[in-house]
Amino acid sequence: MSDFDFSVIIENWGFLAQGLRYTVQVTLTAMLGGILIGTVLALMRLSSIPPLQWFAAGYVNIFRSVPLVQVILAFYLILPMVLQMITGQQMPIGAANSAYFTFTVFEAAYYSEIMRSGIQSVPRGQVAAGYAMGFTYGQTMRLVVLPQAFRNMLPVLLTQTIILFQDVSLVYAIGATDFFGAADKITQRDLRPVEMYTTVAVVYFVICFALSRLVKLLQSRIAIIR
Amino acid sequence: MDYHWDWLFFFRETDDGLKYYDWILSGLGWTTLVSLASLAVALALGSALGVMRTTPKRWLVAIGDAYVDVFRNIPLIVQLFMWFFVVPELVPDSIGMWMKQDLPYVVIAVVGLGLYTAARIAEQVKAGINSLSRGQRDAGLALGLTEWQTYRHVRLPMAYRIVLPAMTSEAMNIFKNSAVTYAVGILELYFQYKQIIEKTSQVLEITIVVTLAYFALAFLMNRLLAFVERRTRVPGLIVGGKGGGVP
Amino acid sequence: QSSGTLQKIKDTGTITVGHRESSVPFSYLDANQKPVGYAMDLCAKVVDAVKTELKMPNLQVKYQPVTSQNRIPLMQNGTIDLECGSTTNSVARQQQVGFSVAYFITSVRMGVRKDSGINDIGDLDGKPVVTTTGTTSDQLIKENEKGRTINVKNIYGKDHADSFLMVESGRAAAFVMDDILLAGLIASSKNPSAFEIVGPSLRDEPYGVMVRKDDAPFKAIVDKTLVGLMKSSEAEKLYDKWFMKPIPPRNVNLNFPMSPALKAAFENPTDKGVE
Amino acid sequence: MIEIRNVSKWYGSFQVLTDCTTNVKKSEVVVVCGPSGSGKSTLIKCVNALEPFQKGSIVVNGVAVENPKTNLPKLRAQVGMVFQNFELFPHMTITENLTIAQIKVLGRSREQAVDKGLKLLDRVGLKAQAAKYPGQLSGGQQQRVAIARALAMDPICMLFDEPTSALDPEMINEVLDVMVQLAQEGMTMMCVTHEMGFARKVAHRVIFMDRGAIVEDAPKEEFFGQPRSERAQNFLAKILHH
Amino acid sequence: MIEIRNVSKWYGSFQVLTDCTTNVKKSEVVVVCGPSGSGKSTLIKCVNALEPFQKGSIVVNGVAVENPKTNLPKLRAQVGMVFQNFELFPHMTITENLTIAQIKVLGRSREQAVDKGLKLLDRVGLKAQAAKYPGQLSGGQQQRVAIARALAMDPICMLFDEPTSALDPEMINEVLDVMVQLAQEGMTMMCVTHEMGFARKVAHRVIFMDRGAIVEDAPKEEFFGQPRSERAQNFLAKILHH
Ligand SMILES: Nc1ncnc2c1ncn2[C@@H]1O[C@H](COP(=O)(O)OP(=O)(O)OP(=O)(O)O)[C@@H](O)[C@H]1O
Ligand SMILES: Nc1ncnc2c1ncn2[C@@H]1O[C@H](COP(=O)(O)OP(=O)(O)OP(=O)(O)O)[C@@H](O)[C@H]1O
Ligand SMILES: [Mg+2]
Ligand SMILES: [Mg+2]
Repeated sequence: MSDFDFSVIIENWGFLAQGLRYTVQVTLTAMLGGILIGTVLALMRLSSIPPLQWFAAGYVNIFRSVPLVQVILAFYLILPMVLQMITGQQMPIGAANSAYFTFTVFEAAYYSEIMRSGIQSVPRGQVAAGYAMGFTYGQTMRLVVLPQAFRNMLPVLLTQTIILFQDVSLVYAIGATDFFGAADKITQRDLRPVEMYTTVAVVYFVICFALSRLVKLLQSRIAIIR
Repeated sequence: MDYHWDWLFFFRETDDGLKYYDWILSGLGWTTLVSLASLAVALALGSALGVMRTTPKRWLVAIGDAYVDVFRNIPLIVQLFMWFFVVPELVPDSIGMWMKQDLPYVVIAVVGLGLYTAARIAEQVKAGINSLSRGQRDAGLALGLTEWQTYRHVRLPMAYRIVLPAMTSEAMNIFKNSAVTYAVGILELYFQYKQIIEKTSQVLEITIVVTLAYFALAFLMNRLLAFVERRTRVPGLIVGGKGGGVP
Repeated sequence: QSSGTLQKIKDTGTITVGHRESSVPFSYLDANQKPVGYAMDLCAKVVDAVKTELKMPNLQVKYQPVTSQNRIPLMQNGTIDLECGSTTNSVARQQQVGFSVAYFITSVRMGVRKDSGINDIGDLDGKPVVTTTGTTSDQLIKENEKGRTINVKNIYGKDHADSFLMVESGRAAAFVMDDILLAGLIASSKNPSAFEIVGPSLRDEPYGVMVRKDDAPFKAIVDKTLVGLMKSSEAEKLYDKWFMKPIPPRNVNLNFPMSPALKAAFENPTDKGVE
Repeated sequence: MIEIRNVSKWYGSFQVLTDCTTNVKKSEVVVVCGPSGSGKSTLIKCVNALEPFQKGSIVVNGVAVENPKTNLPKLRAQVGMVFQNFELFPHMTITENLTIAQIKVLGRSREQAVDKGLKLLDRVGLKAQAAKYPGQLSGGQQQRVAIARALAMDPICMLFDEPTSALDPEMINEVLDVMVQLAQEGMTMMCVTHEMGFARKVAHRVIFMDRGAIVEDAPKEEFFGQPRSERAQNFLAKILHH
Repeated sequence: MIEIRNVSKWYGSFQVLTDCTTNVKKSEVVVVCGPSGSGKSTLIKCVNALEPFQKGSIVVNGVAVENPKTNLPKLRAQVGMVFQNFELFPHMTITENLTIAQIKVLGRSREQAVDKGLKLLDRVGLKAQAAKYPGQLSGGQQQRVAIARALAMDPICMLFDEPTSALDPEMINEVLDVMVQLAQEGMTMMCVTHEMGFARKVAHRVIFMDRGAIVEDAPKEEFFGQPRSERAQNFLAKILHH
C-alpha cells in the first residue's frame, strides 16, 4: 500500500471536477428550494389551522423517517410514471434532474424543522409588537419574525447544508454522477480504491471544513447584533 | 408499465434453504444490532467530547473541536472505508493482520458509525450545556460541588433534557446511516435488499418492504424517545419549543 | 403492448440505450466519459438495424447510465429501450424483462494471489472467501464440493473493487466471481502478475441484451442482428478487439481467449436463461 | 376614547378576565395595578385585540375591536403600545425600528418617516444613537426608543405594560420622565405599572385588579387615600413598605 | 471573616475590578450597591472563587481563596451564596435541591440531610412544597428555597447577589423578611442589593462601587446621611426618588 499511484486522480480530474460541479449544483438548489419550502411548511405547522398543521407534520415526519437512498430511488422510478399519468406520454426525466427535485423535497422536511425552532426562538413579544404597530400577519412574519428566525438559525441551516452536501453522494443509487459517484466509477474501472478514497476524503474535508468555519464566523457576527 | 408483481416471492425458498423473508428478518436483526451498538458508542463518546468542549481547559476544548471537525466533515462511507482498508495498513503489521483476520467486521462497522455519530452528539451535548445559564454551574460550585459533580448532577441532566428532541432525530438517523455499513460487509437490511434485487429482480416489492421496515425502526425509536421525554419532563418547567412562537 | 418499443422509437424519433459505467470491457466510460465496450459495439449494430427497419437514418440515439439496481425498473418504465452491459439472463429476471441471445458466457471461478497456493475449491477449507453482493459463493462451493466437506467463511465486498482489495490486502483468500470480471480486475491492478484465476467453473452464466418483456418484434430485430454478427465472424473480431488487445483508457490487455462455451454459443445462439 | 364593557376571557376553562368594565376618556391617564397574574397584561392587550376575548365589547375611538369586520391593523396603528421587554426589533437599527411601520403601514415616504423618527428620537434624548442596533443600547435607552417608535405612528392613545419593571433601578427614571411629559401634554394613556410615584404624579384614575376582575376603579386621590377593598389595601401596603 | 485586599481583575484588557479592599467581620452585614456594570457581582463572586482574579488576595476564614492549593469545594461549602435568578436545579424536587450538596459534599446521610432540609424549609415557611419542583413555585418562594439551600450547608457567612431584583414587587418582602431575620440572628452577610429599606434596617456598613472601584465604604448612618462622593449622592438620589 506504500506505492500510492495518484496518476489515476490526475488522469481523471476532469471527470471528478464535473462530478463536483454537479454535487455543488444539487446542494445549492436543494438548499435554496428546501429553505423556501421548509419555511412555508414551518409556518403551516405553527399556524392555528389544523389541516395545515397535519399536512406539515405528516410531511416532515414521513420524510425524516425514510432513508434518503430509498427516497431517491423511489422518486426516480415513480416520478416518470406520475408525469406519464398527467401528460399521457412517457417522460423519462433522467437521473440528474430527478435528483434536483428529490433533494429539494426531502431537505425541505429538515429545513422546516430548523425554521420552526428558529421561529419559536423569536420571543412571543416580538409578534405582539409587530401586530401592535399595525402590521398584518404577512408583514409581521416577513419583516419581524422570519429575518430574526433566519439569523438565529443560520449556523444550523449551514450545518444541515454540510450534511446535504455529503448526502448528495447517495445519488449513486440512481447512477447520476456526482463527485463521489465519479470517484466510485473510476475506482471500479481503474481499480485504485485507496488512492481514490483518500482523495475523496481530503476534498470533502476541505470543503466541509471551510463551510463549518464559515458557520463559526457567522455565529460571532450575529452575536454582535444581539 | 408492464411490471410483474409477485408479493409471494417473500415466501419462496432461496438457494441456501431459507426463505426470502428470513433474509429480511436477519437483515433487520443486524441493522438493529449495529444501530443500537453504534448509538451506545456515540452517546458515550459524544457526551464525553461535548463535556470536554465546555470545560475551561483550552486543550480539552481543542481536542474536542478537532475531533468534531474531522469526523463531521468526511462522509460516513469514506470513513468506513478508511477504517476497513486504510487503518490496518497504517498500524504495525501484527495488529494490522489481527484487524484483518480476527476482528469481526461488525466491530469495525460499530466503531465507524459510532465515531461518526459521536461528532454529532458532541455538538448537541455542547449546545445543551451551553444553553443552561452560567448561574447553574456557579450555583453548583457555590454549594461546594466539584466541577465534575456539577456536570454529573446539575448540568448534564438538564442538558440532555433540552437536547432530547435533537437527539431523537439523530437516533432515528442512525438506522438510516447503518445502511452504509453494508460497505464493510455487514449483512444488514440494505445488503439483503441489494442481494434480493440481484436474485429476484422484484425491485418494487422489496423496495416497498424495506422502506417500510426502515420507517418502522425509525418510528419505534421516535416513540421510545418520546416516552423517555415524557418520563423525564420536569413538572412546571417549559423546556424550549412548545408554547412559544406564532399565534 | 407487443409492438411497443418500435412504435415508441418511431413516435419519439429517439432510441435510448442503457449502459453501465464501469463494466469492463462490456460497457464502461472511456477517458472522455463516453460509453464504450464490447456490448456497446454490439448494440451499435442493433441500433443500425433499427434505423434500417424503421427507415429512419437520422434516428437520435440517447445514452442513459444504469446500475444493477435500477436497470430493470428503467426498462419497464420506458426510460431505456435497450440495455447493453453485463446482465445475466436468468429465469428469475425473465419474469420482468426479455433477453436477446447470449453474446457472452461467463464462468464463476476463483481469483487468488499466486503465492497463496490455492488451486482448487478443496484448498479453501477454513479460509475467508469474498464475493460481491448478489452472488452466493458458499452455495456454489457447496454445489461443487463433490463429496468433500468444505467450510468457508463468507465475506462480502460492496462492489468488485472492494472485493478485489480484500484479496489484495489479505483479508480474503479468494474472490469467487465471474471469470471475465476477475480478469479485468487483475489486469487493472497494480501488479497483475501477482494474481491468477484458478479452479473449475462453478457455474456458467449467459449475458444478454435486455429488452422489454413480450416485445417479440423488437427482440426479433435484436436477435437477428446479433446472430448475424456471430455467423459472419464479425462478433469474433469485436471479441478480439475488446478481450485480446489493449483497451482504453489505460491500454490494459485482458488477454482473455474465447472460452469453448462461448464458441458453442456463437455456433448455436440461444436466449435460454440460467436457473 | 376607550370603552371596556363587560369583557370576559377564558383560556380553555380558566377564566382570566371576569366582567371587566371601565372607560378611559380623551386625555385621561389611567394606571392599572394589581398582583401578578391578576390579568392586567391580558386586559390591556385586549384593547388593541392582541388577545381575543369571548364576551363583552371594547370600543376604541368608536370602533368595536371584537367586530370581525374591523380592520385590526388600521386600528392597532392608531393605538401605541409599549411592552415590558421593549420588544424593539433587534435586527434593525434604531432608525429602521422607528420608520418601518410608518412606511409599511401608514405609507409614508422614507424621508418623511426618517424625519419624524429623528424628531421623536431627539425628544427622548437619543438622537445620537440613531444608527445603532437595539442590542447596543442600555435598557432605559431601549425603552425610550420603544416609546418613540409608538409615537411615530401618531397614535390617539398609548398603552403601557409595566414599562419599567425590566429596568435597572437607575434607569427607571429616564423612562418615567418621558412618560410624565407625555401625560402632561395630554396624551390618553392606559398604563400597567407598580410605580406608585408615577401614579401619584400624573394618573387621573387608578384601577386595581385581582383574579381577573376590576376590584377598584377610583380617582387617584381616593385610591391612595383610602382604598375600599381589603385586597387593595394589603397590596398597597406591600408594595409601598420597602 | 472576609478580607478583600487590593483585588484587581481583568477580562482581557478590560479592567472589571480596580484595587478593591474591604473587610467583613463576623456577624457583620455589609450591603454593596452601585450602578449596573460597576462590578458588584464580580466582586462578590471573587469571594468564593467563582471568578478568578489576577491581583490581590481574598482571605475567607483564614484561607486565601486565590491560593492554588486551597480546597475550593470545601471553602465554597462554607460560604452560602444566593443568586439573582435563584438558580435552583430545575430537574430536582425542592427536597433534592436542599439535600444534594449535603450528601455529596458534606457526606451526610440521606436521613440527616432530609431532616435538616425540611427544618430549614419550615423556617422559610415552605414545608408544604417539599415535593414540588422549582418550576411549580413562585419567584419569591423559589428565592426562599435558594436561601434555605445555602443555609443547609451550615455556612459561616452568606453572599447575596441582588436576591430580590428578579421578583414581582409583591414577593420582594417575603424574601427580605427572611434575610432580615438571618441578619438579626447574627449571620455574617455580604449583600448586593438596591433595597435601601433593607440596608437601613439591618446593614452595618454600605459599600458603593463605581466602574470597578470601591468609591465609598462607610457605616450605614454615614452613608445615608451624607455620602462623600458626588457619584454616590447622584445614585442615591436616583434610586430613592421614585
Ligand atoms: N397563553 C396562556 N394560556 C393559559 N393561561 C395564560 C396564558 N397567558 C396568561 N395566562 C394566565 O392568565 C392570567 C393573567 O395573566 P396576565 O399576564 O394578564 O397577568 P398580569 O396581571 O399581567 O401579571 P404580571 O404582573 O405577572 O405581568 C395568569 O394567571 C396567567 O397564568
Ligand atoms: N465574561 C465577561 N467577559 C467580559 N466582560 C465581562 C464578563 N462578565 C462581566 N463583564 C463586564 O464586567 C463588568 C462588571 O460586571 P458585573 O456583572 O460584576 O456588574 P454588576 O455591578 O453586578 O452589574 P449588574 O447590576 O448589572 O448586575 C461589566 O461591565 C460587564 O460588562
Ligand atoms: Mg403582565
Ligand atoms: Mg450583577
